[in-house]
Amino acid sequence: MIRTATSPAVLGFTAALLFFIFSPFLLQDNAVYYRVMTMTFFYGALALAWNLYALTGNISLGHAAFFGLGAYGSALLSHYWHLSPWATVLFGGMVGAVYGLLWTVAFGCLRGARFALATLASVEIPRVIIDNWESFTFGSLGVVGITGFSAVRVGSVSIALGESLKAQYYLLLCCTLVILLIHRQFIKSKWGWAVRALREEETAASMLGVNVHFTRSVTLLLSAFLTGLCGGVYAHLMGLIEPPLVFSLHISALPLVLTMFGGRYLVCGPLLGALILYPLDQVLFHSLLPVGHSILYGLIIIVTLLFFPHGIGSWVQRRRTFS
Amino acid sequence: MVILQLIINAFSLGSFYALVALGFALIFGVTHAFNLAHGELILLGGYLAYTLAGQMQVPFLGTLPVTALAMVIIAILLQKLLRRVGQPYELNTLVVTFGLALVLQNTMLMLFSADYRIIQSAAPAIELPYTQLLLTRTQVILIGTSLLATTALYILLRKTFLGKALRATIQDREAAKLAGINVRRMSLVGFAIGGALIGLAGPLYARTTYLYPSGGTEASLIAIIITIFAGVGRIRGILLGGWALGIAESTTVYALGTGWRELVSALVLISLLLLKPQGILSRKPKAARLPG
Amino acid sequence: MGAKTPNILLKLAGISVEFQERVALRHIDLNVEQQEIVAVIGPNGAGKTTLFNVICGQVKPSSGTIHFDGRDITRWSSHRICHQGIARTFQIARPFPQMSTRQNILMGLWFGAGKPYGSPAAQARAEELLELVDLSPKVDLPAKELTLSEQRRLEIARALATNPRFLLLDEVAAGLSPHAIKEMAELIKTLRQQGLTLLLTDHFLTLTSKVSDRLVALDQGEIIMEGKPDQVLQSADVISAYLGERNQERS
Amino acid sequence: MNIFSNIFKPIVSLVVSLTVSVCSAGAALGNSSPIRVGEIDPLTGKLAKHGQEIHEGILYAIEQANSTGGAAGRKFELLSRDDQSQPEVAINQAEDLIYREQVAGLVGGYVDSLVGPISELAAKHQVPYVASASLQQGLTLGRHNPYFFRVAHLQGVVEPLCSFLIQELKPDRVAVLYASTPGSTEFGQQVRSCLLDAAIEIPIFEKFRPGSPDFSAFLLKIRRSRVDVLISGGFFADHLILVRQMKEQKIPLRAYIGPWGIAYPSFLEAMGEAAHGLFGMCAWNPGIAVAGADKQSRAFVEGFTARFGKTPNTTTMHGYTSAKALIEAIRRVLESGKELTGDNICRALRSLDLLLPMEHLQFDLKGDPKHYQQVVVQVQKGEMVTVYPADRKTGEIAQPSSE
Repeated sequence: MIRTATSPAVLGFTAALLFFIFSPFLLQDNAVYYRVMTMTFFYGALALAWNLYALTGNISLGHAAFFGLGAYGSALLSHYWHLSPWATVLFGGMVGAVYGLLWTVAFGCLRGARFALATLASVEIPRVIIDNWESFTFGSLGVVGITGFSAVRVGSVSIALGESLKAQYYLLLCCTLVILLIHRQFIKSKWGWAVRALREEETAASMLGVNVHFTRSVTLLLSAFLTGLCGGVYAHLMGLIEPPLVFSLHISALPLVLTMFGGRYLVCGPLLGALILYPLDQVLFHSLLPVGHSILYGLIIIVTLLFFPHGIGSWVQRRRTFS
Repeated sequence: MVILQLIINAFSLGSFYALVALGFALIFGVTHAFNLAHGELILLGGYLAYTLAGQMQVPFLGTLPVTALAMVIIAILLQKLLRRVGQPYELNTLVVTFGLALVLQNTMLMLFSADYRIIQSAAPAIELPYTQLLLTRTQVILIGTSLLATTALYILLRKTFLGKALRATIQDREAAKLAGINVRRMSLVGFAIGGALIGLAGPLYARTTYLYPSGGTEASLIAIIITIFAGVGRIRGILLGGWALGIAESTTVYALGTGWRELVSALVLISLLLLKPQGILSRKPKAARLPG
Repeated sequence: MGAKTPNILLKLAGISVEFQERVALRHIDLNVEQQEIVAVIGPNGAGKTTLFNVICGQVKPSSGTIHFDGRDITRWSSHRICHQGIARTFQIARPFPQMSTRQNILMGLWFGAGKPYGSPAAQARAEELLELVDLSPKVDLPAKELTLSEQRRLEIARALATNPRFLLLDEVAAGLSPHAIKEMAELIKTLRQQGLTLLLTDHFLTLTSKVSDRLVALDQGEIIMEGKPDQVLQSADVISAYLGERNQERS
Repeated sequence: MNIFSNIFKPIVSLVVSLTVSVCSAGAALGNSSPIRVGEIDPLTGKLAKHGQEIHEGILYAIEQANSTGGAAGRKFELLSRDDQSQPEVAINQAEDLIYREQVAGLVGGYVDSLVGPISELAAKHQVPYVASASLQQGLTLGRHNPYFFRVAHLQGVVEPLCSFLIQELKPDRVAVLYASTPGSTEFGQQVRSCLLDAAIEIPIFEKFRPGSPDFSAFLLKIRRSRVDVLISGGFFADHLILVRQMKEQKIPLRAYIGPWGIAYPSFLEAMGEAAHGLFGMCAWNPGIAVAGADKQSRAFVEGFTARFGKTPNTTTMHGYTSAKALIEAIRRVLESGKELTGDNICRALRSLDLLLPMEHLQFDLKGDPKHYQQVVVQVQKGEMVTVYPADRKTGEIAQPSSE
């Protein structure tokens, strides 16, 4: 909307972006860097998608349902009909959105802890069905050998997304940027203000002309679609999925933790949380303390939340919440 | 006969669920602290009881007061920590205790190793006269303790002055503040009683299932589910909720198969949340929430 | 509902509201004319707020119809009702706590009146409204840091921002000093002069008797008396409803 | 490029390379530098128990190799990593071990779904990977992966179990309960097909999620359908509950068979009396070793107990065996004066012929072990007695005392 002078946040963002775009040229083939950062972007994207709905004030503990359905939708479509991963990932997103539609119908009137719990429970429904429908979903054996992303031709250059770690790095960077852009537009737009109004005082918002039900529903659908998309990307990136992997509590809880850590009202908050926590954990904590790495992870979360209840981003960006 | 046996088993399972949930429910009700480290605290109590029973030969029931006392102290320390957490309280305590759960899990992994521990009960099951129904001692202890704990808590909340103040805090913090109740002290009391209940659940947890350092997540999940299931602040609802879940799970396993257990409990939970959003014991529809 | 009488803006016919066990409103008929100030009075629990909630679409009536400006709005949702030109305040003020005073008003302008957040028109109108309710010095304070009476005034300004024709003020006088009540009365009269129709509730009758054209006395969900303020306030039924034993049991 | 390097090099090193210098003392490949061996196991979380057991087995093998002088004068160095039972973490850590720590080979792995991705990574970087406890057939069935080896496979469990059932127990009605993990599911399916071939009825064939706190309803169903043998493909912790509830409820069964989790000294200790009569399976245990390796087995038990203060078990032995294979192959490469490359190690692994307490270790072309065969044991008065196959028998089947 109204752009004031270039703020430190914009500068920081630009610097980080430039760094992530150009760092591969310096690192050549540092496989660890690509792997870890690809997954960092991935969890950043997941956290951003999750936060879209969390901005309405309703905290979901069940996004693993969208993720898992997206992953299974995408993997099975690719397995049975051999479609291009690009198409199947989109389909995965849509499967997620369909389940999101069910949520809006069933959980539309739930708020707060009840909503969180209902969503938590609703993960079990697709999980148990997929686990038991062995003839179609392969049940507990999981889907293995999912085709990777096909090569993309840009002009005369062919980019092997399936094999090249660098290509996957850029692919996930782009995905995350797109979701970040959606997240930003979402927060800054009229829609975002409507979401903020109904988060702060739902009845008053409705009396000021905000269509509460519609706003909530569409936001959830968008969040579910993007989460399903992430699930699809995960399936093709990993090449295998199993019900306990993609419907895990971990998938539901990690975006929450990353978002709360980064700052949940900030445009970059969820991504910031992922950018700090994930590489730190994977590269530093794991190698320092193979058995106790989670202690460090846990301590960082506790200390940060005690001193920055609005996330670490609130320190970087000092209450520059919205405008 | 099989059906009766099924019901007995379901009640004992439900009592187990209720016991696991009680401490969480009280702390959540009084202070709105969403304690994700609940399961880890139960495990800690369990490990303490295991050590007492194993190395000092303390009889099982004798471990209960010790663990309860220890957990009261730990819960009070937890309250001191969570007091520093900023707004929004529920959400921030959730994330902080998530971190705490990780710390506790891995500390227990280092202290007690990753081995599974179980407090054995050697005594055979009691056969009820004139029937072929079996009742194991663990079942008796489970059902008895959960009934006792629930009743004690119920009487405490309903009949004593402290309980009334606690209940007022559960129902409406702001109003309680205005009525001159020291909400901060109530939160300390809530944590202390909650801690005692956690200490009670720990040894029973070790006896009913098994202890292992990362097993706390399941216990926390059970506690959260039963608490919301029952409706916040409804002590009798917790026992009912536990039983309902126990019966739903047992009948599912019996009728459909073990693989469908989680699905049916999820469906029961969701439909209850939709039909009775204020908890299993509620009668008022949710429209009554509006100021009238 | 017959031909539309040109003067009647809001028409409630046979409105009943039941919450599973108790009847909150019983067969309410009420007409409010253009530019009229009507006050609904009654003891706690008489159904005043429920009446507001029904008009604003937050509670669905179990029977009866509501017409606004000739349109049936009975089962409409709140935001559509807002766009028809009805705005309200709440018994306990409900500002957006984290937003600044100005942002609160801008929300009303944006979603209710379609004036975008950053537009000069919205900014100008916001200044005007802030001036009107005397909150200009506090524009940039988060709403949660305002005093209760300031929050009430903010709510009125926010409601006015949606550009309503019909304004419902719930418990306008609660918690106001005698001086502030006087100012509120002035404000209400000014609003009427600008063409608004107002429906008020007032538990303590301090304000309503001064400004309203008509009083509607409500008790246990029913209209027990309706008419000029003096008449209604002298009615034995109304006095007993206020002082009655039943009322004392409640507290 | 120069400008970029000047600006970004410090930042890059801050984010990435800094951690390199913290954790690894630079992977120099001099002749006296230690040989790095990487290990990926679930060291925390739900599978921590078995992950740590494997880890101890591997650690013991490494220490043992070092105490006997290492390989061609060079010591071994073990780098352990936790996979948190998640494939992306396993991949990150394996990549880190291969790329940053420059390990000569990888061992470990407890979950099939994690062994798969690591083996692909190993092929990509041409680093040998000897998996410790991988079972599924699919892993070695499809694409040929010359860098992947494993010391166990599912046939080594299913075949002896089926012939034991059909030849020895001869049950009428069997109930099969399996966990909703890929390994256990495949096990369940194979057991079912071999029982059906032998015309044995399977009235109950069910899946459950590991970690269930209650099996009483399932046990009532067992009683109702009058099965005489229950095969329970759950794990250690599941048996703890299932067996106790079965004893408490006095379920009449001729045999309770748990291929995983029963034949553990710690299980016998935890269950005490209640374990009497249960059947389990193992590839090795103190006192149960392949022919000709008894002495070696005893030495292992003594050494391990002295080092870790606890008794080793079959999982430990899987870890030990896998590490032993890798160590031996590396030693052969170095002693023959060849360069320590992945290809050379793999060639040595393929020609390996080792007699170890758990198995006579030889790999086939797919990297599967040629002679991996588990035995059926029965718990009798707190001891594990081998009851099948006949050539390794140490005792007769005892009828369960209860009922």
